[in-house]
Amino acid sequence: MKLIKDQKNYLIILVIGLLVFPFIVTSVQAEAIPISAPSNLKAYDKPNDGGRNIVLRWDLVAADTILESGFAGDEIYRSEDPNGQFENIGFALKGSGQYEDQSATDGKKYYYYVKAVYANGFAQSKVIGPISSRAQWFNAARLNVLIFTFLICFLVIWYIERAKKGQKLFVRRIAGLDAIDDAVGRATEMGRPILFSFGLSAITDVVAIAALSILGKIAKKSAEYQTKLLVPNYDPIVMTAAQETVKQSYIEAGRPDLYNETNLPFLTSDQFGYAAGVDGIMLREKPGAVFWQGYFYAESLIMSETGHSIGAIQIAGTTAITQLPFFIASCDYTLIGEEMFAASCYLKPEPQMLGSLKGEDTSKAIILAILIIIVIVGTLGVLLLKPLPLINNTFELLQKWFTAQ
Amino acid sequence: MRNQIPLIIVFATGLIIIITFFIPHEPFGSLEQRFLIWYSIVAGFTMLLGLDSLTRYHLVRIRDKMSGWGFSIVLLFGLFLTLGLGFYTWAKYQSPFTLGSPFMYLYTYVIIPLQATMFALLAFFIASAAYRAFRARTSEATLLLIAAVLIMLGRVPLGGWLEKQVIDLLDFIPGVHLTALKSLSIFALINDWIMDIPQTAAKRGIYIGIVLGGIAMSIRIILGIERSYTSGS
Amino acid sequence: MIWNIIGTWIAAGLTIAIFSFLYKDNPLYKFAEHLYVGVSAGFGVIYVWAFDLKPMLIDRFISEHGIERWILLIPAILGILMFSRWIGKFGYLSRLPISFTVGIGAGLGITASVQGFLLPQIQGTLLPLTTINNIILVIGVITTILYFYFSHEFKGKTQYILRVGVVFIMVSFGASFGYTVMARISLLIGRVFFLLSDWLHII
Amino acid sequence: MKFWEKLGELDRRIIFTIIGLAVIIPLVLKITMPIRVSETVRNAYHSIEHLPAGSIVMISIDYDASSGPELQPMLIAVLRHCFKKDIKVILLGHWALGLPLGEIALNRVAAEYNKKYGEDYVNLGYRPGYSALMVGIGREFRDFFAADYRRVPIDSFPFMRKVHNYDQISLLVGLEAGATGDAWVQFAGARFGLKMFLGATGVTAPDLYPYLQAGQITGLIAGLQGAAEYETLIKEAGTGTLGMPTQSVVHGLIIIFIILGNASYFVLRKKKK
Repeated sequence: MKLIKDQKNYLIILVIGLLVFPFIVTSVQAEAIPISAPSNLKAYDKPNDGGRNIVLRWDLVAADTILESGFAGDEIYRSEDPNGQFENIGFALKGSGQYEDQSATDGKKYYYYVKAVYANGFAQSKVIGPISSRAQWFNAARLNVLIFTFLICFLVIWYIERAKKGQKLFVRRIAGLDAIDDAVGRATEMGRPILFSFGLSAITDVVAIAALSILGKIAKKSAEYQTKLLVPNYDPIVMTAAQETVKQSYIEAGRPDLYNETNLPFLTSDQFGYAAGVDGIMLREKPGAVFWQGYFYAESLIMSETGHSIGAIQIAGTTAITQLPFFIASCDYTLIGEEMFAASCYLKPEPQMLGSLKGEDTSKAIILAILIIIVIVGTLGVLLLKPLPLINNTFELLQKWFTAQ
Repeated sequence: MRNQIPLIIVFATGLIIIITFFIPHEPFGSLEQRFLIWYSIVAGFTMLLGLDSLTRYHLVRIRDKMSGWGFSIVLLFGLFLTLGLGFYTWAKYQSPFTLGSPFMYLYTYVIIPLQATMFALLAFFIASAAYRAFRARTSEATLLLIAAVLIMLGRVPLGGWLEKQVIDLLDFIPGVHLTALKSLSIFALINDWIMDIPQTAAKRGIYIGIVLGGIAMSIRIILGIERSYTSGS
Repeated sequence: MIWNIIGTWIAAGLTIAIFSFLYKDNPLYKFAEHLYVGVSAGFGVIYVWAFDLKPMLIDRFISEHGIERWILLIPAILGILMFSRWIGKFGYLSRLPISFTVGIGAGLGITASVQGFLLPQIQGTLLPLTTINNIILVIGVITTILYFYFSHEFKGKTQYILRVGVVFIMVSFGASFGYTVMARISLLIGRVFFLLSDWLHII
Repeated sequence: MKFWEKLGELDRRIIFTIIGLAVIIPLVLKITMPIRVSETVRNAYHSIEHLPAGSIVMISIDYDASSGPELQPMLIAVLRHCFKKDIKVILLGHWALGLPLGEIALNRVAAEYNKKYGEDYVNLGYRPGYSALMVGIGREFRDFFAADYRRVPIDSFPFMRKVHNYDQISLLVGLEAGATGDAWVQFAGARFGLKMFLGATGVTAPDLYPYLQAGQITGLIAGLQGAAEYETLIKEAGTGTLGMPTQSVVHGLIIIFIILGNASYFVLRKKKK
């Protein structure tokens, strides 16, 4: 009997204990973190903006840096009169320590304070002010962007003007150009036709223009060797341009009689349908040389596989980065990206393209010079950190200058 | 005049967008925002234009009974079915995009399978090209294929599995204890290194070139030297 | 419920129709492909209408007042001018909205490329050459840029620079190759998973 | 030598059949494989893991069904992670045909965690012209998204009332199948300092590594394997984890194909000489 009574008492104590325990724990926890006000509050006009913004920054209170401390965040209060009524304008999440007031009126004077919100109380900072927002005429943080933009624009325009005036500008010969000649020659030797495809290029793709001048060269060679040239098309406008180019080349080669428009047909304007169509032509005509020049998507894989299986020499060229790996793996020679533009400038220098190419090249030279110089400074800076900390400081300064914002 | 006005518009809008990037002060700051909103609206009309030329193209095919004109009917049927269900759902459910509506039914059971399967075809084509066309004919292609194989091994659990098999096999040889190597995951480390260092370096170099090309192109457009965007109209 | 089952069968049928291209180009595939083009075009129109023209133009025109309201007519007119290309004599007017969008695109592109790509990428390459990885990274970037530098003939010993550049480019293309293969297989897994689980309930 | 010639002429339909079987069999057998988590995914995971409850994460659906199998598992994993941590989610998208995929995933995951529309998450929808939009909402969301996906004004949702621009967004998660990822970095990241990590298809991911090294993005989830790694980190196995054994088998097969194909090529070339 006594035992049962004891057990009952024991149970009551246990239940009460369990109920009270959380309160003890939480009160101990709350006591462990003192309620303090945010300190070191600073307010300033947000730089480099169109006005209406004031930035507030303060040091986090101790409870803010502890997880699960029951600290909620900070409330922001604003007034136009330091002694008047302050209005709650916003809330900063735990751990942020800053707030951007985006509702200020330019020129108006404001006063602020920040109130830390604890689980069991508040503490507010000192009032600061007056502070007002204003708009800036130049975004000084973007000076570096301005310098680079101006430099590149200037170089491109300058070289285009020079090229327009007919000045000779050097472009190196791309190895792929020899490969083109060889391929045309090989097809002729084997007595097989040549196939050329623009892929899915539209006339608005710059790469289509470059491909056209490469087609011009191939057409001229094929006219000289009297080898049949097939150009199946995906885009009707590109087709018209291709027909013009080929006709012109045949005239230049003195063989306008060989030109036959049915060799440059329109196939279809759907991706895999085009691939299947080109595959069919390749299996029927068995071309000895195949040129993939222009913009390609996933169909490149299907077409170049068939080209390989019929034993043709394949030469690809595209700016489509995602397709380049597959072309390199399945073709005999591939013009990679800008190499196509260089090749086309080498073959047929058009002022715009040539000037742009030179402008880009000079920009690259400048970027390379910057890279090399600063990397050397940086390396020296780390190596000579002890005796000459100045070098490392210079490096860090230079590096920081490139921060874009 | 007719040819001048578009060039003036391109020049003015392009230049204003560049200037507002550097000048936050009014009126430039809000002018940029205004232009961007307009751009969004005009871009919407551009998409409708695509619909217009698509229907015209296929109507002509049907009218002239060109080869495959039956498929043009299929295409137009799909188009008008979608439009019909779309506006019907919109009227009935307040928004065409309510899950469980007829319009979303079409999305789930027609668009998703068609779109996803189109690109799933490529897995087969890659496999067949791997067997029949990807050849190490030049030193460049060899390097490319080796890197590709290392990535294909290291990026998925295959590399780790292969390592484990090799180590287990070698463990039978007395005196050789390689169990410590098991946790190394060599293929995965090779994969990470290739991606982080040489791959990143080359992509950066390539893209610096591409970005410069893009800037040059934009300059030519703004200055009216490059006009190919007006062709086709 | 019955509708979902029918839907799954339609989806499975279309999936198989597309896969039939693997055997050869056939009418079933062509049917699915044309259906896809039509349906997705229709979908695009509903999208543009529901997410763009209605909320950004029409709703706003109703809710705005004063000058703000009439200013909205500018993009509306520009947009409508797009369709003038079909009216022979006024076809040239469609160039005006195109010019506007092209101008904005070009303007945004220039500063974004410099601020968002060139500067941070140059900054990311400014590394002290104190670790092997830093050295490889810097050499890789420099030689790759030089590979695409066409204003100088690389003869004699300097042509090795191009050789080094090509090594980096090929390794990076190899990586892209591997990742692309991975991506395509994932898509196939997704489709096969659909067929096996949603349709056939095998897994 | 006949063997090599025969091997070289193998019909592609045989190869197609082999690949088909290589995908089906491991899926049916439900093989599992351990997933190793890479640093880039771990960094992405930590960008969310370290956010306090109540922060806002914006997720951009920049893909459609054609890359859904790769990116949808990522979306589901990231949503689970956010909802687990009581983080609020804003969804939007730049690919017209992809947005319903976002809505489907949201509905599914929100139900798992008892999250309510308008209180814990919103879906803003789509506007055409992504670069203009990315710059524009950096100034004011309402100029472009006055209302959400279902045309409800965004000011009717309590947590959206204080969201005006990127300053109120703690993190952007872009799920990318194309060039929109670059645009997020160049327009939102560089201009407005918006912190972000990207999830990308295998095709796009390698091109995003330069951003990773330069610190322009905090992490990168690449392809289905990346999704599997994220699933491993949040301890919720999904289709990513499920697909990896199959992926491994097919990778192995393709590697064998490349080796066999090249072997026959070199043998035949030697013979010719």
